Amino acid sequence: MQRIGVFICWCGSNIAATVDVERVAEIMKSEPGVVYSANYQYMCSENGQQLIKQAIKEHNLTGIVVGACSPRMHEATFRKAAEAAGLNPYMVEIANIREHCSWIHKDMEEATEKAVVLVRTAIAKVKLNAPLTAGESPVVKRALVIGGGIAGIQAALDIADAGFEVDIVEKNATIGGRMAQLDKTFPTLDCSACILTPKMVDCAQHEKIDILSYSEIEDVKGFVGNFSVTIRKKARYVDETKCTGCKICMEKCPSKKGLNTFNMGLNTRPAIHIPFAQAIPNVAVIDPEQCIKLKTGKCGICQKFCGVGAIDYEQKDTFIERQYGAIVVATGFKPISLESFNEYGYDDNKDVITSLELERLMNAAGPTNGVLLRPSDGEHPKVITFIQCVGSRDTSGCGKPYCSKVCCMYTAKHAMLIREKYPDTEVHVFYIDVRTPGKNYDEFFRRAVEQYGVDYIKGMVGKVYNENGKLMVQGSNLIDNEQVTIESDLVVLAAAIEPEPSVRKIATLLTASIDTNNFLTESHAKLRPVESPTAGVYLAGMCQGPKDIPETVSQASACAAKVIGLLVKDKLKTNPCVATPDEMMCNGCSQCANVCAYGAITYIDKEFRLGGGKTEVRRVASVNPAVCQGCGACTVTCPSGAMDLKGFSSKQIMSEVEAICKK
Amino acid sequence: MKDVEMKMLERAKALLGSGEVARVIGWKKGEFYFDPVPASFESVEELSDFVYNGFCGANLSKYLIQMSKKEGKTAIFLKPCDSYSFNQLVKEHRIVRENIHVIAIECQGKLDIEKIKAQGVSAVTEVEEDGDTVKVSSLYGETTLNKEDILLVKCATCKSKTHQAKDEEIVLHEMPESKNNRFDEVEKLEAMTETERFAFWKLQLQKCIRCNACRNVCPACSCIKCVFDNPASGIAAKANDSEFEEKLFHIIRAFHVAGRCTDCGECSRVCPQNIPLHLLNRKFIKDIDGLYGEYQAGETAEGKTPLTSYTEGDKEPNDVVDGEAK
Amino acid sequence: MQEVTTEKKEFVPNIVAFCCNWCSYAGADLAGSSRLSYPANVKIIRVPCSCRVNPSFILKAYQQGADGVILCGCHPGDCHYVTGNYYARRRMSLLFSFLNYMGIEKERTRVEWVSAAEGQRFSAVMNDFVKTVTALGENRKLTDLRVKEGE
Amino acid sequence: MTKEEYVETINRISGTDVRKCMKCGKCSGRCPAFKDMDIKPHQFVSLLVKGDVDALLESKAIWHCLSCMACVERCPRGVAPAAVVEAVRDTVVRMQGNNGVKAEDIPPVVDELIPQQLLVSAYRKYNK
Repeated sequence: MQRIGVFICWCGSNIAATVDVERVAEIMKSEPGVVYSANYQYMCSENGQQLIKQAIKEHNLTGIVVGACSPRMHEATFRKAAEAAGLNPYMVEIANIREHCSWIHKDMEEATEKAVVLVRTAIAKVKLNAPLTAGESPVVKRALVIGGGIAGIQAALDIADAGFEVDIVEKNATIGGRMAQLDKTFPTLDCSACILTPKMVDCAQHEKIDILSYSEIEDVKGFVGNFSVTIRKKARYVDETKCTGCKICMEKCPSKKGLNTFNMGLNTRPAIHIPFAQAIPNVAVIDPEQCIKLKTGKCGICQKFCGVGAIDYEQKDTFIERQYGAIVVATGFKPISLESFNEYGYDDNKDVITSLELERLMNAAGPTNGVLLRPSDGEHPKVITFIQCVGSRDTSGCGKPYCSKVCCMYTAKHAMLIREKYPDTEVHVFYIDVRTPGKNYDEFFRRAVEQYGVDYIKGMVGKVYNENGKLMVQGSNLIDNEQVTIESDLVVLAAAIEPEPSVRKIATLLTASIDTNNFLTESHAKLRPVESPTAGVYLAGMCQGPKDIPETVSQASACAAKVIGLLVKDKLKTNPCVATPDEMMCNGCSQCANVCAYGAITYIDKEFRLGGGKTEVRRVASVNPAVCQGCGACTVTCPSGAMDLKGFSSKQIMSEVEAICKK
Repeated sequence: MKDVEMKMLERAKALLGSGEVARVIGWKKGEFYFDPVPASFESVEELSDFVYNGFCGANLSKYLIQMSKKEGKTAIFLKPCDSYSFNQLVKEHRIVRENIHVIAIECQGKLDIEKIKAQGVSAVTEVEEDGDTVKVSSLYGETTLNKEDILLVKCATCKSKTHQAKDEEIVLHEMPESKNNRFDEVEKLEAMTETERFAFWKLQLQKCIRCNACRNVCPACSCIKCVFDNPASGIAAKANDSEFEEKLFHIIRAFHVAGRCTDCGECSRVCPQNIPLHLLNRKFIKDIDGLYGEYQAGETAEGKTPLTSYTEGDKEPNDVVDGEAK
Repeated sequence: MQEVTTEKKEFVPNIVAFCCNWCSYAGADLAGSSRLSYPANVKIIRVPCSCRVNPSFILKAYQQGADGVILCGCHPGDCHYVTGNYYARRRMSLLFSFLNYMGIEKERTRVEWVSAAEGQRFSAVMNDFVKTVTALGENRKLTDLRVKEGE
Repeated sequence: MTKEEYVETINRISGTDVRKCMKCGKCSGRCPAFKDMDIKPHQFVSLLVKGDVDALLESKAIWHCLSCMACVERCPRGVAPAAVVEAVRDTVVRMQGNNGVKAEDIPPVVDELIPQQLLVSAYRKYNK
């Protein structure tokens, strides 16, 4: 027989002003099973908790009901108090008489009556509660970072520095990501490569970091603390352990007409290549689409010249399976395709370029060695027009509804750098709004205007067209209420950014949720911004939303802190409110596994005694309590009712229903 | 039909005689010509009672849940509609497929003895089917009846004459294609007013004596322990002690088999109170077809059911009426 | 003989609301902290996810005298458990249509998606549902009348 | 009609939600009749948001708009400035007591590619 204690909280006047708390406590004294009932001003206070603890001990309570605020607020508090008094924390139920009662009702009689029903409902439930113990699952002391851009690099370094093994899986042949393509960084104008490449080298040299470049995630199984991940190492046709990065192969390769993707296709590269000078690993890769040997079987020149015998045309994709305790997703972004924006003439005019292409054109290691020459004829452009918000803040369906966040600042940076380097150049910027929240950001933008004389035009461009070899940029100047046409030599489009498309597959594998724009969703927009709702999965950088480098680095370090916090634990406590099948009733029909989003249910053959010395082997469901998240989808799918959920059992819910309906 | 029966018997003898199978599941003679009963034959001798005639309506597939666990292979005769239930049971891992030898047999639609009696013919001793008519012999002479008038409900609204699972086949005559009319009665009910529908079901379900025949015969209702027998479910009950209980039992039963019911029609066939139980299940089937795309349980032995799958654009419950979003 | 006075009481429906812990229960909390009122005859049962709600719970509520049952969960696509509400949506669609087929008022049972941020909506939904059920009157078609009339 | 009723009417006829405008000016950036318009395409939208009916109804621009739909095509927010222009034009024509287009003026077959609004507004303009 249960001995229930009831504790009614006043919450100052929050509850007591509308609910007659003393009367509620008094009524509860005569409820069957209730042996103690009290009320107090603040149950959550030190004294209130003391009252509960004392009552548990003095009255030998087997379960308690606290009539107070939402369980989302103080359930944990009261569970801890119960535990401290020697009562199983899961023998506590909360009747929400504040948010669901006193705060929304005005009439005292009505509110008190409802509070009585709510407390009775909680009593009905707690009577059927069973003591639960959180399970434990071991933690694999190794982290996986998906994506080797600045976010992935920072997260990996921080985790590794704390002493844990980290693998970086990067789909490209080198780590470095988008940041490696940038020229300078705002607002300090540091050279991007100068601050990034040392970190890349740190990764390569860190004894705890293993870089798996040119690799992709193939499959993910398991759960927080114990993920099992299959990684596809794509064939690069070069033995990573032998290649010294001497580049002789690049020199000798006869197939030199491949588009240099690192330079945004602005120049060409050989079929066998190292993406850029500071690549990590500094190992060549063969583009099989471009390699004559791989396509026709004839050639093999690179193999002949390779002094260390690193070239292997027979190389195949290989698969590695590794265990991880935590996963950081840092898959980054790409600029959107501009095919829906033919008004800007991007496809028709070589001299209409994107900002990322401009980064390469201005980079000393880029196709023009850092001299700003326009792509069509290699001339110095004299008039350059920037267009912001190309595809950002666009709800027409052509672009993205969100603000890409970084464009205002990098456009100011570009304009400033051009005016600095080529003072005779005229620079115009069409903008809708200039958004510069951030330390020293607005000052930076104002410098572009005030110090460097960049012409900011409030208005949007309607059309870019070619007339007599000039790019005519027609747009509105809203401040002067006029339509302007600027004869330009080069037009730079601040194309919206979007999450790297491969994130969709990764999100599916991780059962991590994704929003309508393909950004990964965080667990709580404000309070858990780096955690995915899937336990053990963390989000860093642009894959979670538009952000600049300092924000990305902060988020990556925050991820690392979360990961370290997880990996230092030897075991994880698991939520005890999980599904469990009654094996005696389970048909083994597999319906429950079909609806389990976590793959927590497997089937085992189990022997049952039938009586009379006979046995029978039956297929029955088995729930992994470390994986089960306790949603209950399986319980309703189960036709025999063999599957039930601890803490929210069918009987408990049914008795709550009865208590509410009883008049 | 005689030739089909002969051929079936011949195969059963061969399979048992050679030891290829340990048992054959079929029908054996009952007390009368018109009440053959499902049976398991374990030797050639036992086959002397074997029968297959116009009254072999019973769906044998459910017996395999127990039989497939026994030592040795089990052969079973399955009519086209029974083969759907068979697949569904395989899908739900209730039958070990490798232990079964499926003999797909011809079916020209099975007869309802009650309907024959209603036509004024009793003490039936034999029937001979001939296309659209049936020659019925009884102790009192011979009568020719219109076949359509005396078919079982499930056969009058047959969904398919295609076997969905088979290891061999005994089909000697062409089987007429189904008429695609199984939702007609459901549609009639849907067209009624709410009050009329309520009255209809009240009248029907009032007849329920909670004998559990529908549950016991149903291949989808094959739980080791039914929720209605399990006190932990909160809805256990042995008898209909109120009007609510009558409804509860049939709503829950229909819901539990939704997406899994192959519409074999056994529930209505065995109901001693002649409650049109199949109209409950067919409602779910019709709604599923309308809302989530055509789905026939038991067409294959793998894949998810409509209730264990979803699409992001599914209709909202509040808008759904009769398989469409209104 | 004692004089019998029949007092006509205004009908106040008894309503059970199943709310998922992550969105709708939090939405109800927000309605509370925003002091957005709805009738006191709505009482909430917390479930982990809308997919935990078995049709038998709903039927049980009706048996025990509820006049309306509402199930609230995260918006489709936002389920804390990724897919739970998608399954709930199918189950409830079929159940509602089936109850209608049995001649039982469809409007007594409802599904609404309410996010944790939609306190306003939670209160509006509950007010509207109470209005609908009040208009329908007492549930007599799917209930154990002995329970309803106090044994 | 009161001012509010005019605003409501113009909004309704236009069928577009002018509050979605983020004031980027792309409509005016592309307008081929920009120079001839006393009120520019983006101003049609902002004046309607503001409820300045007098300015709208007095504008000469409604007779200069070519109904080329470039502004509608380009708007990143799905607002249709040309529809506002047409709505104002229609309101003005109605105030004058005739709808400007007679059924017999419309040829039985018209080029399918011509936007319907262009056709109707042309009749409205040139029928006077």
